[in-house]
Amino acid sequence: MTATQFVDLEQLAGQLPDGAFIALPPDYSNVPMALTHALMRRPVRDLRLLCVPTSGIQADLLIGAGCVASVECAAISMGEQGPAPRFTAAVVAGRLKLVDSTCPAIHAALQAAEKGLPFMPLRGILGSDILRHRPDWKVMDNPFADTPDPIVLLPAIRPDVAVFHARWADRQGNVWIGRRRELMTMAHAARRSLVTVEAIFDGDLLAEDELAAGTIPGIYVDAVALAPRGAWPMGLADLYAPDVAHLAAYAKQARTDEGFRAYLAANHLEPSLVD
Amino acid sequence: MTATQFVDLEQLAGQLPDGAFIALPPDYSNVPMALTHALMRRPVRDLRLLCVPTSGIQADLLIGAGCVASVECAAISMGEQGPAPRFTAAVVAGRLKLVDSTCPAIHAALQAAEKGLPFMPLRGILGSDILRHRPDWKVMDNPFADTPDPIVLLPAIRPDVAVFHARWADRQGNVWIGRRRELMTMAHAARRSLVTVEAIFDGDLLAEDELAAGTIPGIYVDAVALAPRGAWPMGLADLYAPDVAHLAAYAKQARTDEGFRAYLAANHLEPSLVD
Amino acid sequence: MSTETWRREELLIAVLARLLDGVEHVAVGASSPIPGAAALLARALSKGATRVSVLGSRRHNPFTEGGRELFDCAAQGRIGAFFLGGGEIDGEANINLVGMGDYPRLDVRFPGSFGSAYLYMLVPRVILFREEHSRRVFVPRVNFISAPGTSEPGVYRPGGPHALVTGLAKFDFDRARRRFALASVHPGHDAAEVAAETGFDYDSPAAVPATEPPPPEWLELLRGRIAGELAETYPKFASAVFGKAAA
Amino acid sequence: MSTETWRREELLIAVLARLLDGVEHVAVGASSPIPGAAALLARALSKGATRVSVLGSRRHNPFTEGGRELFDCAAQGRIGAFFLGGGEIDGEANINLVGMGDYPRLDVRFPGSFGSAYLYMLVPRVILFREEHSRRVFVPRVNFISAPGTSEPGVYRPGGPHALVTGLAKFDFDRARRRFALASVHPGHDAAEVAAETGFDYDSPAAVPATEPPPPEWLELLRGRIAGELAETYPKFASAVFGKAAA
Repeated sequence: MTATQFVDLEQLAGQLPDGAFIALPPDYSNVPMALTHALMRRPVRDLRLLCVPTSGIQADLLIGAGCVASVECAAISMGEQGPAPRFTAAVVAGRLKLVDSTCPAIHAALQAAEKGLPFMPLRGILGSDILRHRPDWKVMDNPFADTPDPIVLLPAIRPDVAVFHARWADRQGNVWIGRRRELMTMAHAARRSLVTVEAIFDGDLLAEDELAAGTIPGIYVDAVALAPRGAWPMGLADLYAPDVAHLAAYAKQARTDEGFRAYLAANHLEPSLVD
Repeated sequence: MTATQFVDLEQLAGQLPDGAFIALPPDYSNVPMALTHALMRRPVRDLRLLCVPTSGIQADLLIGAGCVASVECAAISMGEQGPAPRFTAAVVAGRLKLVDSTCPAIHAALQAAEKGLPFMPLRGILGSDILRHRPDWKVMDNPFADTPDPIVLLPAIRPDVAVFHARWADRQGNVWIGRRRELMTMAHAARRSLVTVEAIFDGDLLAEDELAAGTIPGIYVDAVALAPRGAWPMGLADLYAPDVAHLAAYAKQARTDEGFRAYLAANHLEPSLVD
Repeated sequence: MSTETWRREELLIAVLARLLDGVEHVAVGASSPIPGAAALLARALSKGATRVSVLGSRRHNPFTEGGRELFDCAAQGRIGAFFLGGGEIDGEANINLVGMGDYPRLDVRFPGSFGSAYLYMLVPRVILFREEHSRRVFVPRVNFISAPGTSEPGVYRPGGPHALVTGLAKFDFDRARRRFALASVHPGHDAAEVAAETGFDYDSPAAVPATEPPPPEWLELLRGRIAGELAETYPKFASAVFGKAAA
Repeated sequence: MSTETWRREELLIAVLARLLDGVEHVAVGASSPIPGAAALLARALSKGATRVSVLGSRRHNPFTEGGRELFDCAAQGRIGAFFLGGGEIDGEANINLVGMGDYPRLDVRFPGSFGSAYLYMLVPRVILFREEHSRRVFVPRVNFISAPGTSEPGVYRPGGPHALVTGLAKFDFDRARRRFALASVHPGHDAAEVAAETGFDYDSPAAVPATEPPPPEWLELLRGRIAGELAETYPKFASAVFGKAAA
């Protein structure tokens, strides 16, 4: 709740403790790739990932680089480029503690945290093996129904940190995310939010409704770092498209451990020797 | 879900059936006063009002004009102008079926409807006489706690119709509301939404993130009517301020039934003889 | 390519588009180019009465409340149809998007369940689509139920499976009997081939009709307007099938 | 007006501002000009360490998630202090914003409970503020509990009443003992007058100190910068007390 800090990318990566429970945005929503790269170079360790509700190359890189202790997600995939290779390999090798969920359950559990609630009900899911393997989820009868009406209750998920990229932050720490509201929920639900931005906005993002409508207030933003093209090779909303050729090459190359190591080296993503 | 209709103000008022359960925005949020005036002239009857979560002159006028069967609200007040005179008089005279609530309960119950849930839990409220007089609310022990932890469960509120004013609609029925997100929740939760706008936006409000971030998609908007300065005497966001002198005069004049009748006559708000 | 001949993808798009007839709002997931094209075709044929939301698209995705809006919208009853696939699908229409093996120790891992466990139960007309038609996919019993095909009485379930479309055939699903019935076999294939490649039991009429090919005017629409609309979200697919680059 | 003398409103603003010392984020409801001014003064004195959200303000309200955000924000633990009033307040700090009489048949109707039933229980430091100090307001037992002053053990309640400020005096509240204690009496009044006008029992020290008046530098801030900030949200109040029109 203290004033938003403005730091550089490495300092921002340094604010994320090893072992943190960290919320990641989905591939269509402001993926903080430059920050991810900085975390890999650091390297961060034992992250517990929450994909909101899915992830792609961001989670795959962190898993492949050995930065991840566990993952909760509805899916990890590279979309049209195919499976996420390091995720798939880690699961099959039994190297990754994985908690399978489903998209609306992750959204709803974050909304529970946003509202300071211990739990949130959710329709659907009954009869799914996801539920069978989630001892932390409960089923109860809807107390407002006259006949038995089972409904799932999800405990709130409160991440330690939400990370995402955005087009602008202003000097008060307000961050403009446009229509990507899942980032708003993440920032509300998480204890802290670390954000990279394309540029500093010279003015007050909350001053007029046009921009305020898509702005996360600074009260939820702990630290901001500049990272131009900070979503690359993912895209950023109206600003730039995903680098499909790069993503396709990664999806292919990272199928083997050697290929993945070569990708890290070629992209300067190996742990730095100086820290 | 069929395409949004574009109609005139009287036709829009005509689409609201007598007896409808209707959600009204709070005084700080795009109050559809021109539509309210049209409803009074019609006149509409037996409305069941849901204030989201409070109301001012809009509810007071409808109550005074005899258009209202019941009200659920967290408060009805004219703010700095003092009590809402016709509301206060109707309650003391025992003429109004009133269901007292509290702001976050109305927001949460609408979110339950938005999510298609039968209920939503909410913290607080325990020990309040509001709860004691709400047989429709339940208290249960949080099933995720190890020790007894009572929590209130609110049944979803699904209004028949949400009504509000906005700056723009485009020709696809998308409606721009800026940062007034309670209108978004109302539109999602209600079966239908009837909207007045200052102007038609010549373009696609969803095309770019700047405006899309504050836009309710046309899938939730059933009908739109033009009503320039349609929030008067309330204000509209960045566009125009409330007419404080008018509101103060109303708050004073409407303390008596005669004063209220005179206000209706002076403002052409009496039921029309032709329909 | 003349409108007398059609590609396999165009046939599948036409089959799926027919299943959307009368739906007011259809949503399509990311990475689903054939369903996406079918939805856009259905919209064009409906003269705009059908609304289409393509997730992951900037131009055809109307949502402004973040990732949860699709799910909330479905629960509100505002989404009439949705497509789901599956790494495995069984004869009771259970689908598996998680993997093969003894969960959690899997031999093969799929991406994950996405929103299937929810949307399959809430969207009235869920169309199962999987191009690969093999005993590897269509199994007697899925290894992991991401989303169940049917539910016990008393379970809130306004939605569920409506049909299954594959590279070989189209099946209808009977929710009460919990069984698929072969509805048509695509041109160039026959019922015996379908039986040989399907690992679960299903009903089959004595004479199985051939799947109706796409009429010339549909092909014209597909290759023109729809291909252009599709290129924004599925550039790889649009360029491979229709030779269109994103606008 | 010199800074040697001060208006009654300025004294009250100063008393409330002192109660906000060290709070990181204070939220103020609409129609609360004196608490609003106190929050803005506390922010100015904190050199920006205190954040202020004034509901109903366009310039000082940071919320972008609609009416519910205040309540969600409080539940997240991000609001340190809030002000509440009451048509009636009793000795256990129960507040009544609904009316007088036998609910639902009321003789006097107040506007309603607003968010009190929630915020009183979730915001750590709730400051009760009511200018009118009379036995009509400060009653042995409220007619209707909009929000309870205290809760049973086991009830989730990170928040609650911290102090009560009136036109005559300041009280502290002891949550364990469920009782107010008179902390100071405003200049020009005395403890006997407070006792005569208060309908509930409270603790009182043998010698009751006088409320500290606002220091000259606070008055300067109030009459300059704060009055200007206030005029946007409370034009009537700002012009009556400070003679400022909205910018």
